[in-house]
Amino acid sequence: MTTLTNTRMYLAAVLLFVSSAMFAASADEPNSTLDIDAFRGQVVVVDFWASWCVPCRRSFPWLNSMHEKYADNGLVIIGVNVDKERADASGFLQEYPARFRISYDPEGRLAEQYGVEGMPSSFVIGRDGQLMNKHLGFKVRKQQEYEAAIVAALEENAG
Amino acid sequence: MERRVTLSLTEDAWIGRFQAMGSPCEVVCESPRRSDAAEMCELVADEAWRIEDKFSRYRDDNVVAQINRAADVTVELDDETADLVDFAATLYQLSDKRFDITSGVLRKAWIFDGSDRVPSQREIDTLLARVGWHRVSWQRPRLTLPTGMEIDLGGIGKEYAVDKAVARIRSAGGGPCLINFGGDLASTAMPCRRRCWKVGIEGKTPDSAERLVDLKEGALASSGDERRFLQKDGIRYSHILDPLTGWPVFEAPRSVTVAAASCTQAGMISTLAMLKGAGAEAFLEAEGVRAWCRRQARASNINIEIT
Amino acid sequence: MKRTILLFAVLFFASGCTSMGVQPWDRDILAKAEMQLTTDELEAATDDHIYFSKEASSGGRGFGGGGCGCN
Amino acid sequence: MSHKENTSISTALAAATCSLLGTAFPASADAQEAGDWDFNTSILYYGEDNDRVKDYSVKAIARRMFVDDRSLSLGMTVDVLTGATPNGAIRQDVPQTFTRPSGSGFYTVPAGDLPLDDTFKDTRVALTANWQQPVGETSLVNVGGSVSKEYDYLHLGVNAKISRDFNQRNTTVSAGFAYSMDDLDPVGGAPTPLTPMLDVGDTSNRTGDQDKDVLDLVVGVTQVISRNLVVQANYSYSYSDGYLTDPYKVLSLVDGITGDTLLRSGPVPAEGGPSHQFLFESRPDDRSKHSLYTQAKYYMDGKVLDISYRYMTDDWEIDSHTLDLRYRWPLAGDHYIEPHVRYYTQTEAEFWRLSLDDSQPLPEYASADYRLGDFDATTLGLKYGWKTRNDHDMSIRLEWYQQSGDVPGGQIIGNQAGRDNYPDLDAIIAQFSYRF
Repeated sequence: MTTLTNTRMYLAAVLLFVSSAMFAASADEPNSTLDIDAFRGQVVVVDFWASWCVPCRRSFPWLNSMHEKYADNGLVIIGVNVDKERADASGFLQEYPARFRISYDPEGRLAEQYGVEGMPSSFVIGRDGQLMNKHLGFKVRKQQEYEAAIVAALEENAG
Repeated sequence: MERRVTLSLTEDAWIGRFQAMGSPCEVVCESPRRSDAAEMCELVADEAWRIEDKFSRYRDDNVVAQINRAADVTVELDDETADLVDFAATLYQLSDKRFDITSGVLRKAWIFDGSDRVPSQREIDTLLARVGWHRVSWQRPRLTLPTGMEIDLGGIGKEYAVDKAVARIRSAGGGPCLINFGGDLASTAMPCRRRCWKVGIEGKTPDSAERLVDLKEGALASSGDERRFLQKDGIRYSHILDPLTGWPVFEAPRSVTVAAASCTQAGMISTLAMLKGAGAEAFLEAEGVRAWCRRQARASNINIEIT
Repeated sequence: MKRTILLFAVLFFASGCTSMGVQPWDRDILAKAEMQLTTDELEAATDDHIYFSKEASSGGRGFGGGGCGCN
Repeated sequence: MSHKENTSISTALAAATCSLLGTAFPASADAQEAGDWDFNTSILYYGEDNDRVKDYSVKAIARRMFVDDRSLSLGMTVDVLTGATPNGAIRQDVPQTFTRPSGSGFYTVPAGDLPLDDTFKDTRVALTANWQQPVGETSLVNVGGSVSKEYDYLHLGVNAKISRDFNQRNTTVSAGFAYSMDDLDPVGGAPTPLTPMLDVGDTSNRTGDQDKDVLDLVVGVTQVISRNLVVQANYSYSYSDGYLTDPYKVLSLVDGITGDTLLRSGPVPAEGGPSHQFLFESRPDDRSKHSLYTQAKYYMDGKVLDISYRYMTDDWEIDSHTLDLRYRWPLAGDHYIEPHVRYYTQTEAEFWRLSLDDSQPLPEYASADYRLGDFDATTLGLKYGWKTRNDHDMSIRLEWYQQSGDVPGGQIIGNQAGRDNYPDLDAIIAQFSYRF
């Protein structure tokens, strides 16, 4: 009988440990690093990037040009960085500056929430806050395709 | 004045508060992690206190005190101080000699406490003899101040501190923060948890009404201070002094608020506008900068949208 | 004996090692140059050639994979 | 008040502020990294002891990235080989003389020495090309070719490989093949297997040039286990067909009792000829090999452990195990040190013979080549790498490779017992590489 109670005791200890860790992590932090509702009425492109992701170097100049081209008619671009170390992100930004907004998601909570399946991943969110388009990776030859998705979202019931 | 940063959590941002350069300072930090926010606020406060210690004219152990004590003796300046003096020299030219860091001594004659004690011309003339950047010998990095003269970097200090704090946050890879030193403020990056920063500027005096600012990126600085003035024979003497005449600038606006890429730039344009006196609005318009001039006593609630 | 193995298995999974692999955003280490399965192509080719000409077996390496997984 | 000079104030002010704050608006760099070449170059010295084979080699791989991760790699290798290599005959207590492979000269080996053929000079030039291109979102295709030329050997090869990612790129399955056609033009012509080494000028047992082709099929899977652990397992099958024999290797024909190599019958002619009886080796004309290669890379805050194990077996009855360990240890300032240990062991080919017993019927196949024998090998190495001022990679590698084999008990005959029959090997590998 004693081994059975031992096992149960072990299991209880583990569960306690796991749950306490989760509780401590989220106690004193606002829920997420990005608040889409703040941009209701605008089209938001949420682009998940990291310093170690090679195609991200290609996507940043393009995202900058999209920001310049469409910021005035309501496009907001937010580059969500998933680097574990903040310094890696700022190193990348020195070399590939972003004129759009940069947010930080070191634990990947937001990435998980959006269901990121590969790096980089871009999500186009319409003025009504609904997801309208997403693309995985970044191919230079597909830039027109990505831009078309943004334009479609901008023109959607632009009123 | 005990130097401590208090950190508190509003519904979607951390706010760090501390005192520096005689003003209430605030850092609005979007980062979700308390540790990150604390680190950012420490960085900003550290920079503000560093610049205050180094350039405040109220201390007797910093480089400004050393310069002001060294009558007719050449002082070799460190790079940062030399940069600031170079900057002041450029402004001296740009403002037709009206922005003059040696004009601080005029304070001895003018005490703007709302009374009617206007100094006599003779008092002003004796002080004017000790004012004038052209009297100073400046070959970087060597500065020689004639006896009796003083320099005061107060006019640049606070806005410069805001910009240096922004630079430290960016190089530390900090996220979007809004740094506000008593109404002079700048954003380190466009916010991601809100459309733009919504910040009230307390203005220079406790009782002036709140001004609501929507700031996405860049900086905002104001100069002018409704409370500090003199009133005699129906004439209101503003606290902005013209270093060439020693008298207050005629018909200077009560305050000028300017938006620009950096806080230093915004601050200097607002100061130059104040020095234009009646011509402030025309100057601001000619410069094509986003600015707000206020001349009536009662502050109106202006919603300044800066994209 | 079987019970302790079961215990370890439960502990192993309870400790969060759910499915093998990482989330796409957790590939920072795997993307490092020194973590590629063949860090130096030239050195690998050199070794393969030396050992091919001195021993009766050869190669075997052959394929990439892992890495930053970006495309 | 709004005359021209005014508007220049804020621009002049902006410039002055920038110089004060040292901030200029960061120009956006064009991140297209396509269009530039990366080079991986190295010079290598491989040297075996007591004047056996030396190899001085220059290698370079140039890679050009194209848009969207397509890339072209061009490789070039030049090897200059000198020195002597065991010719397969066993040591004798008397000097031995051999006809040179070209059939136009001879060389003599002192008594007691391991017979080495010192006519082994060669310059090898190899060129490779490889095109890599992503296909769809999750696949990658590699297509390549290789050509290499030695004075007696021409190799032409093509290869292709496709790899596809699954389960959010945590699993990569790859499959590929390589096919090569080689022409062998042995100096003096390929000798008919198991015929005797003839006198200088006698080419009666020489045939024309030969060829062989090799097909390699490889399938593999790479699996990411955790954030700092990735493993790989490859199965490869290799089928070679054609002339697999080494035209320059012989076996000593020995007396069944004494184990000593039989003297030649008749006097040595003026132009020279073999002092004893040696027969050219003979290998099967095909060989199929299976090998399983597994590798794991584990990252421990900065340090990287790289372990690989390979098992190989073939229908020549050779089984081999290879264990390779590297431990990369980063030092300050982008320097690193990487100790390397490799252990290899193989069993001898089923037709490996130390020598041929004259009293027994000749086997169908026989070879005394030490590379097909039963031996263990160890490599101990150390690599030191650093980054140059302009961020290029340099490294120096020094390794010691050592083989020691033994002859299967049953094959020792008579006087052979007292001798050191297996040609051990000690070699130094020194390589300097520069990547820019």
